[in-house]
Amino acid sequence: MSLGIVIASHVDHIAEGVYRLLKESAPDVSITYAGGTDDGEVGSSYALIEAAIEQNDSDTLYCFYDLGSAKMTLEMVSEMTDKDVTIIDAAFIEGAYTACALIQGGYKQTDIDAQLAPLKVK
Amino acid sequence: MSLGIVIASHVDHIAEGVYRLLKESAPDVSITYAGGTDDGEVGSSYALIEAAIEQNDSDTLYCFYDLGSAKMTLEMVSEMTDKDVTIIDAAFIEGAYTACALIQGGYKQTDIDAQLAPLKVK
Amino acid sequence: MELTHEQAQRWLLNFHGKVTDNKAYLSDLDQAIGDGDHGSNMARGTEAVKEKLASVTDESLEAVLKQTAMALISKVGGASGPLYGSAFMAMAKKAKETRDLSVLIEAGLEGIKHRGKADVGDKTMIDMWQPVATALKEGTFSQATIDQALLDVKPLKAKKGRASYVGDRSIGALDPGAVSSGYLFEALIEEVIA
Amino acid sequence: MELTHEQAQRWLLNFHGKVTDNKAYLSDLDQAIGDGDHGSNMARGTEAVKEKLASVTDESLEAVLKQTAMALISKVGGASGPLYGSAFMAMAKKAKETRDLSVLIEAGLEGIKHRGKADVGDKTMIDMWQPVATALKEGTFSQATIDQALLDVKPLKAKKGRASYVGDRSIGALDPGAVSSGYLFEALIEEVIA
Ligand SMILES: Nc1ncnc2c1ncn2[C@@H]1O[C@H](COP(=O)(O)OP(=O)(O)O)[C@@H](O)[C@H]1O
Ligand SMILES: Nc1ncnc2c1ncn2[C@@H]1O[C@H](COP(=O)(O)OP(=O)(O)O)[C@@H](O)[C@H]1O
Ligand SMILES: [Mg+2]
Ligand SMILES: [Mg+2]
Ligand SMILES: [Mg+2]
Ligand SMILES: [Mg+2]
Repeated sequence: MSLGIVIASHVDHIAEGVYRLLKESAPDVSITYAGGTDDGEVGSSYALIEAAIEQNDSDTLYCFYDLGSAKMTLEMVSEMTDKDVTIIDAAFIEGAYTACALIQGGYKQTDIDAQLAPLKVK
Repeated sequence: MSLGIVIASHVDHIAEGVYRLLKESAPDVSITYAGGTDDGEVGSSYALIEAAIEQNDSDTLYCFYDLGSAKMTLEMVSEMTDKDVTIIDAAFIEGAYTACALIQGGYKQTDIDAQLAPLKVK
Repeated sequence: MELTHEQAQRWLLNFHGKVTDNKAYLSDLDQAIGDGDHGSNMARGTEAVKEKLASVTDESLEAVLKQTAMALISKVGGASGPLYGSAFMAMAKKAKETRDLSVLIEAGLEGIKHRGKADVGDKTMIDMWQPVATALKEGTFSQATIDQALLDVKPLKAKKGRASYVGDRSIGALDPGAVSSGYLFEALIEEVIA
Repeated sequence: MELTHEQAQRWLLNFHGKVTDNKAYLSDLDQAIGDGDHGSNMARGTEAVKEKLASVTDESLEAVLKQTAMALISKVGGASGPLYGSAFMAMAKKAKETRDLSVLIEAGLEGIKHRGKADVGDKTMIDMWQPVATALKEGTFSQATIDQALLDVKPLKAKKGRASYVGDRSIGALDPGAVSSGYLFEALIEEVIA
């Protein structure tokens, strides 16, 4: 089972838009997303992020986030799930795009990690 | 006149969502955005980016983009405008957020450049 | 001093009251150095705590703290959600072994530090929790601890959270999370210590 | 050899025809190593070129090339918009001084290199424009130039554009922009050289 990607943003539209951007170049990659609070405001939702993680077809996930509090929520969910979750500190869109293109290209985790390393900004 | 910010994304929803995210923390900063093609597809639009640049209240602009072809379109618009445009290669959301928070905080270009430098990923 | 589950319930309901009464103030503090939502985040989160506690069936300290954690994690919506949530999760876990208030608060503080990877001096809620935890351990905790902590947080420059993005503008300002934590510990004084 | 504005118009309309006929193929090439839209981008862009040229009043080579540039810049929607647009803008500017085909194509190539900051070997449209420009200068340009360029682009690993993100998967694949540029130069052969 290849690596799946989870997108966690503070804003619903950003998460959905990033999903669309990624899917164009990675049609066969398992990508799920969560954005904003339960009420559609700017912020993070444990429930939405949990759903994105659980509903992703893959059991090994790389998770990308925009700002810090989304990371903390991702961490809390990752502590409660059985899935193998890695939270990536690379630039949100640039990192997610890179990872998706590489997974679509058949690359494995070690190559992807190498490509993500220079994109680490947080 | 303080620095203004222009957001140029491949996706309409991403640009609008990033605008919302930034405005929360930078209510007094002049921020305009453009996302997607003229038809609402994934890509870049010269017209939308030109409008974002011209309609920004500021004449000195820092422009953030997600992927390369948005940068080329920004460059073409910047060659045709009278405004003072700098295209920033920092991580798209992280860089834009940092710049906006600093402008809201009254910081000047040199401080902002210093904070953006470690976020350069493209 | 030992904490009972009834005291804990009253503590958290009192906290909800203070946060709700000061919602606009907390958001204003957050507008100055963040994104302006800490008040509404905490009002929403503590409202969920109040609802959960009204329906909780397990009358144990561990259950009260855990339900509080889950309500805050799921409803706050901002960084303070995972942070307060981790504090109460850690306290719930510690409550299996002991009811000692000082030990519990210390556990909560460690939960926040672990979750947010911040420390004393970074201008966060830790700059309220640490002095309170220390004072509780030393038997000197009082309103004066809280007042002093707020005075001491003002000159700090934020190193974590959204305030860390605004640079020197955080200097001289009160940190919203430290202020809401101040309400938490004032509520503790009113419902538990007094 | 000199380019007239009538030849330029026929050249670009022919290019529109080829791109439109091969739209799905161009997009398939782009699906393999990019985002799958090069065919629709170029069809849309050249459709706009066709419309603009039908209504252009200034019967000069410079105007034809400039209108082409503006249509491509405003309608393509992908990286190839600014790139082809910069090529034709550069050609339009050079057309103020000369009608020499070889000099114009060389100017277009420089426009692409300047805009995209890529070079020969990066597996882009430059790997079609460069051999064609060189052959025109040397007087050896023919269909064989185009065919050879496509063979030579296949083994390259992409260093620019979306294909550069897919790593080794670009090796052995045709670059969509090089292929659409191949159509541009086949159209040139049919309308100008022949
Ligand atoms: N990494 C962290 N560690 C400890 N406390 C933090 C951290 N990040 C933020 N905080 C606290 O959270 C408060 C902001 O909470 P809130 O406004 O609800 O979240 P957000 O910043 O996501 O909008 C800050 O005032 C600070 O006290
Ligand atoms: N920096 C660049 N320099 C030269 N050519 C480039 C560059 N980036 C992309 N290209 C060309 O553009 C083509 C892709 O065009 P297109 O699919 O329309 O744009 P996008 O990649 O934005 O979807 C590639 O096949 C390549 O030939
Ligand atoms: Mg806030
Ligand atoms: Mg917030
Ligand atoms: Mg494409
Ligand atoms: Mg595209």
